[in-house]
Amino acid sequence: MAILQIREAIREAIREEMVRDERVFLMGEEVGHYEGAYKCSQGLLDQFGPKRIIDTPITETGFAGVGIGAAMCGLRPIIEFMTFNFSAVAFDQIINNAAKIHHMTGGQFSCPIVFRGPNAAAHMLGSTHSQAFDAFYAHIPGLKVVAVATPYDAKGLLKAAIRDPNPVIFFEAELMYSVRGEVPDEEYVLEIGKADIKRAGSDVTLLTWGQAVPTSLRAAELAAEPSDGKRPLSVEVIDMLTLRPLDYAAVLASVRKTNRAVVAYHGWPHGGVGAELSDHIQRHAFDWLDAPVLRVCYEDIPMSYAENLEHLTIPQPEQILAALRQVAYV
Amino acid sequence: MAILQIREAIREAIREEMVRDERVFLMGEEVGHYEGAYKCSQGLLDQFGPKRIIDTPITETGFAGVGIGAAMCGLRPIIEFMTFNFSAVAFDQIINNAAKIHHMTGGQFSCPIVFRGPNAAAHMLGSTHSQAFDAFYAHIPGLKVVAVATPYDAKGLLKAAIRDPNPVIFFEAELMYSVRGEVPDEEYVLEIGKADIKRAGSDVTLLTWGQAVPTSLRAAELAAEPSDGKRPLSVEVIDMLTLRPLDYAAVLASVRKTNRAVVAYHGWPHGGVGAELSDHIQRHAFDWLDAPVLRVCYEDIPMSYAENLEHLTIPQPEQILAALRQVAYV
Amino acid sequence: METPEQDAVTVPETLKVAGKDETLHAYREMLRIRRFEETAARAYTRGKISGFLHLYIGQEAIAVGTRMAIESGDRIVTTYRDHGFALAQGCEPNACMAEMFGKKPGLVGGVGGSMHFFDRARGMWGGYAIIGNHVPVAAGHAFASKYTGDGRVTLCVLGDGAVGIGPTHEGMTLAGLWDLPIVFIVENNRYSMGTPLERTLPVEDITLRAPGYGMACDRFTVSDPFQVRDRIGAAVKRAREENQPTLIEVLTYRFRGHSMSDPAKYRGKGELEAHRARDPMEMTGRALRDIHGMTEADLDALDEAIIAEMDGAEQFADEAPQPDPEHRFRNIIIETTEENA
Amino acid sequence: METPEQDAVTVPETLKVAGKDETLHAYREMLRIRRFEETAARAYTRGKISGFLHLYIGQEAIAVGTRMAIESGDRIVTTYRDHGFALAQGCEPNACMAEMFGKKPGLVGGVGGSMHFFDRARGMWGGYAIIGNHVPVAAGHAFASKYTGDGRVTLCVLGDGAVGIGPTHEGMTLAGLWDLPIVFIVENNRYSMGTPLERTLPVEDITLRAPGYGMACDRFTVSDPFQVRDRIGAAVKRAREENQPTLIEVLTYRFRGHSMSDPAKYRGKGELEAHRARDPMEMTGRALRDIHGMTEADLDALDEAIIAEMDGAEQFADEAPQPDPEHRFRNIIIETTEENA
Ligand SMILES: Cc1ncc(C[n+]2csc(CCOP(=O)(O)OP(=O)(O)O)c2C)c(N)n1
Ligand SMILES: Cc1ncc(C[n+]2csc(CCOP(=O)(O)OP(=O)(O)O)c2C)c(N)n1
Ligand SMILES: [Mg+2]
Ligand SMILES: [Mg+2]
Repeated sequence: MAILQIREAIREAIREEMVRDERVFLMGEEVGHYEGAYKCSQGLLDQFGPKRIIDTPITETGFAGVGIGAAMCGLRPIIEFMTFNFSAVAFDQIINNAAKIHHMTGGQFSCPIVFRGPNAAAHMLGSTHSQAFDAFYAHIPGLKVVAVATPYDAKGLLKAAIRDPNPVIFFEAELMYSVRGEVPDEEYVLEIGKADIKRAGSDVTLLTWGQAVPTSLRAAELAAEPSDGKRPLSVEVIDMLTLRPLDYAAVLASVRKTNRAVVAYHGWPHGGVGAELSDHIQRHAFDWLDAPVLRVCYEDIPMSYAENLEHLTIPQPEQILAALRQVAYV
Repeated sequence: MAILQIREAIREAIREEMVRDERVFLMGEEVGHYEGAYKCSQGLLDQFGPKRIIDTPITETGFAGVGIGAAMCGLRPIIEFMTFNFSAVAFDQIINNAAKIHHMTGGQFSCPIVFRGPNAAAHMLGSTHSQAFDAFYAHIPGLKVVAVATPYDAKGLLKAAIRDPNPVIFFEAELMYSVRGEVPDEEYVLEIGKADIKRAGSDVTLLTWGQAVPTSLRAAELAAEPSDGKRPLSVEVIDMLTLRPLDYAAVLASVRKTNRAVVAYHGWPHGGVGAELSDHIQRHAFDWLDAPVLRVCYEDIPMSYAENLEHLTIPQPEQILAALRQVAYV
Repeated sequence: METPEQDAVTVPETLKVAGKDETLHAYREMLRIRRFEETAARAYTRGKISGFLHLYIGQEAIAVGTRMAIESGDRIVTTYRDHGFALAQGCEPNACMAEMFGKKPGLVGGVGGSMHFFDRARGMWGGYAIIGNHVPVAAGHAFASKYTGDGRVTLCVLGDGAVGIGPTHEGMTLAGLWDLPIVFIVENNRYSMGTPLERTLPVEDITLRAPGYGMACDRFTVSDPFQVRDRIGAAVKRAREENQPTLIEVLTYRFRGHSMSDPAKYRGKGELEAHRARDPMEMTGRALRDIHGMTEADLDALDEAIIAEMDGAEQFADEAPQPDPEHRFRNIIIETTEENA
Repeated sequence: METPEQDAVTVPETLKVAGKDETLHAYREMLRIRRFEETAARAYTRGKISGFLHLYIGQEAIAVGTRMAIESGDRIVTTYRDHGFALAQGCEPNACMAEMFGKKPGLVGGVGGSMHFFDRARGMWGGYAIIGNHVPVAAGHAFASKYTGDGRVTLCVLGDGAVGIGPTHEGMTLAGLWDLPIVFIVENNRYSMGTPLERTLPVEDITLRAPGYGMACDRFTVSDPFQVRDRIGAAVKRAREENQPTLIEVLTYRFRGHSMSDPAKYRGKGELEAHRARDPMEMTGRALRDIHGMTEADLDALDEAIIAEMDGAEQFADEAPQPDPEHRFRNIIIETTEENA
């Protein structure tokens, strides 16, 4: 097992798939000569050349559309958004072309493409550069949506996304690119659509993804070994990993065991994946629930630049702990 | 009381506000000489001239941005999207400029603007022209989001939206422009943020908005006078009217009375306003609920053109009735 | 609105030099498009076709001339006003009509309707209904041709109303920057919906944009399908042989409203008549009579055969079954398998 | 990368003819921007400033020259690289520095940071960080001026990297179509992030796009603030007096990386030095010495005073309180009242 950073795991996934399949190429701003704004594509231009590692002008709609058009011809584009905040200017290409081409053409064309890049807040970038796009893309039929938080998941799921015959939105996180973790030396591919139990537990189910995964694991530790004398809680932390389609089976299996659930994530509260999960749980595990499902996410406000305000807006372990205890009546 | 069509109610709201306030203008594709794709602006060019009734080229990002820039200067733009499907190409202007200007400038600038037009499915327009944008815009802090289904609400809430100092997304419905209803002769303005009980009831709460309102009222009738001998149900139909901010107080008051809730609307199921409502109900009325909250909405698929497929994809009274009976265990 | 001078109403040179067979072929193709659409228009008024129906009548020479300028395998990417290119590319009228009727044997199974004609085998790559959003996609097809060296040329058709929107600009910017084998054909029919050019374009000449994209350009008023073939042919050659994109503005005119719901009250007086007087299809018919010695009777016989073909298409569509209910769940997400991965 | 010829390194004409007072004023303003940013850069490396920090060093003459070309009340709308225009417009260094420190007395209360400087009273209308999305907004300001007849001119500043994106195209299209009183200033500093022009623009000359927008244009390499004042002044006059927009490409160069995190390894050999050798600010300083008889000592004294001002700003920012926690809920939704309705 090698220890890799998430950025390295992503790079290896791209490299291996590009070696394996001539049809795969990487396109985006600064992915080539600059080697990626977050260095995810370091060395790839040298290895594969400018034909397959393509620097673009600042034209998200343009190069998203080019990727879609190339995918319709049978290529396997990986489109990097420097951050998903910039996908807002390409929204139409994703909702109206990528997500619909296969359906709209009666199955004559397909759109095997990956849109990837960092999502949600980083550190002190202000309101336009700190947004989570989960709610927008997970809402759209025709897409698959993935969010990763470990090098192992990043590599295995990105390889799956690149091989997937459908359009896949692949969320990374700017502040997590340096996170290290074990990655097998031999090749592996993970299955899109499967959640992963990151920590087993029996008292409360904690559903999470993306940047909130480490925060949730920290909260689970705090719950297990309280420093404040409160009753310890055994928390089952489930990393959803795929936001569309959601692994409802894994969710319900855990909740029917713990009878309690909290959803913790980076994103605004009104609707979105968090609401979808709690709605699904109350509908399909109604008789198992001993407490309402709670959510811990961003406050319902644009992100402020100031460090103290940003910190207060983003879910912290303490808030997740409080929610865990509330559903467990501790 | 005059009997107006919704398109006439909208026209009167615009006309009255333009007469009242020099700063108000209408801008969009075909709003002037063509008098609106759905004739909402009939006669307005003649009355107010090309300075205030402005035909634009097909540049949704351009004229949405122009509206935002004009609003920052103190004008009160009404921006018409021929349909909200076309707002996808202006998504960035709405999420990153309209919704954030006031916050991002520390309150130095505000953005009093209305984006209005038909939303969700019409009849056999295919997947790119039949989408509900509720979930996208209601998710975004900094916006207000309104959806109307009667001439009375359309006029009163559009006038409120035009006077509102914040950016307001105003959803109409293509198939409902000809719907007639009573509108007071004297001036009135309704309050954004208030739901309206369209039919009082005691057995089940039915939350709805937009095109699903008439469908829901029909379902409530069917539930009240069953033709199949099943037990009659007294359904309280609440038209949410504002999707952001939601009138949670009205929702909880009703649910705590009926102990049952169904949400019926035009839109995809994954997340969105429907999930937000059921999540909120289970969280704040957990001990009052006798059954899980159910949702009746679009199937989780792109809309097909074929009449039979479209009909099956859109919520019908029968499906809402079934949901009402399911939560009432009838 | 520019209305053509009367002396334009003589058979154009390009038609005079064309041979009889190709002239007859071109005339038949244009007439097929027109009769197909007239049939569709009637079906629409009878409620057999729904949604939006945008007719191509008056612009047929562009699709037919373009078809004569390209090779099979080349790609046509156009807008919702797509019947003309579909038929010119050889799509079956039965399948096209059935599509508009929302029936199972429709071109895309009845899920798309009039605005979304796709027929991959015949080089008909759509059929897009969000203004300008097919332009980057078409650039992507051309990118793929350069990437794979398949030698194909992509023809991206858009309206005069589409040149101001961002996606068009970005698609052309990338095509110019990356030297993609693509031809952009702006069908300037003087209106975007009810709005004449003067209210949508800062300058009348759309090809003034070409230098900013580092692209060659051409601009002409359609006289007949052979003129279109030759002018577009030059750009297709440039694309195929030099990987150079071209922006072509084709001045044309639609004889019907924007869509079936548009009475087109906005036209100038005598405008429609003036354009009808130089209808490229009529010109081609005249060449068959005046130059190639065909009789009215010959042309009537041809017309009747085509009308019969289109009536047949309507009957086929009318009698065809609707898609099965389960069909609405198909073609949304593809199951991953060993093969497609 | 084009690197300037050596003979450029003589005091430019426009500087020679400028008077001493205005030359001193311009020099001081440019130096204030540079020292402000050097102070900010140090604070960033010490972790006092966070997020993205894009320095304007090398481009100061554009902001200072533009300020001299406009009236108070005119509107500056620019990108995230906004310190130069903010200071040139007269924004307080204390408030600007505090903003970057994320402090309560910041220009926008600490919620925006370096990329979002807004100061309405001083004509600083932002401060936008999504490439190109301020262009339609700026066109909207100009639209409002025409609508209300307030006689104001809007100056929309964008980078060379922003000309390919759709919102820029749409904003310029509407400005050209509607004859809006606006001046588009493209600060062509040869790079968008790490990418040189050749890889982002189909053609080098950005003003080739102007004819397509029906706009006048101008293009020049910055030599000094007075040249900028005169060239932009002509466009401002055209906007104010004739409601005519202009597209101006200003060739400039940034001496620092794209942002603090960019080592700028991509520069050509000798490129930076060649540009430094004709630094418009240094040129202006030279004019003060060679033409207006100021001594090194005079300039050092001026520099020390400015450095002290900026150190003061840093200290002010450092000691300022953070925003109160509740502040994050403010300025999101305005309560409706009789007045604002
Ligand atoms: C982004 C977007 N905005 C608006 C529309 C509605 N719309 C459909 S066709 C059309 C007019 C297009 O005119 P033009 O490009 O000249 O093509 P033509 O119809 O003349 O062939 C409009 C406004 C749309 N489909 N997409
Ligand atoms: C839509 C969008 N895409 C990408 C970015 C990330 N980004 C910020 S600045 C920049 C480079 C801009 O270069 P240029 O326009 O030349 O301005 P300069 O930085 O040189 O002043 C990029 C790619 C963004 N902010 N917005
Ligand atoms: Mg047109
Ligand atoms: Mg630049």
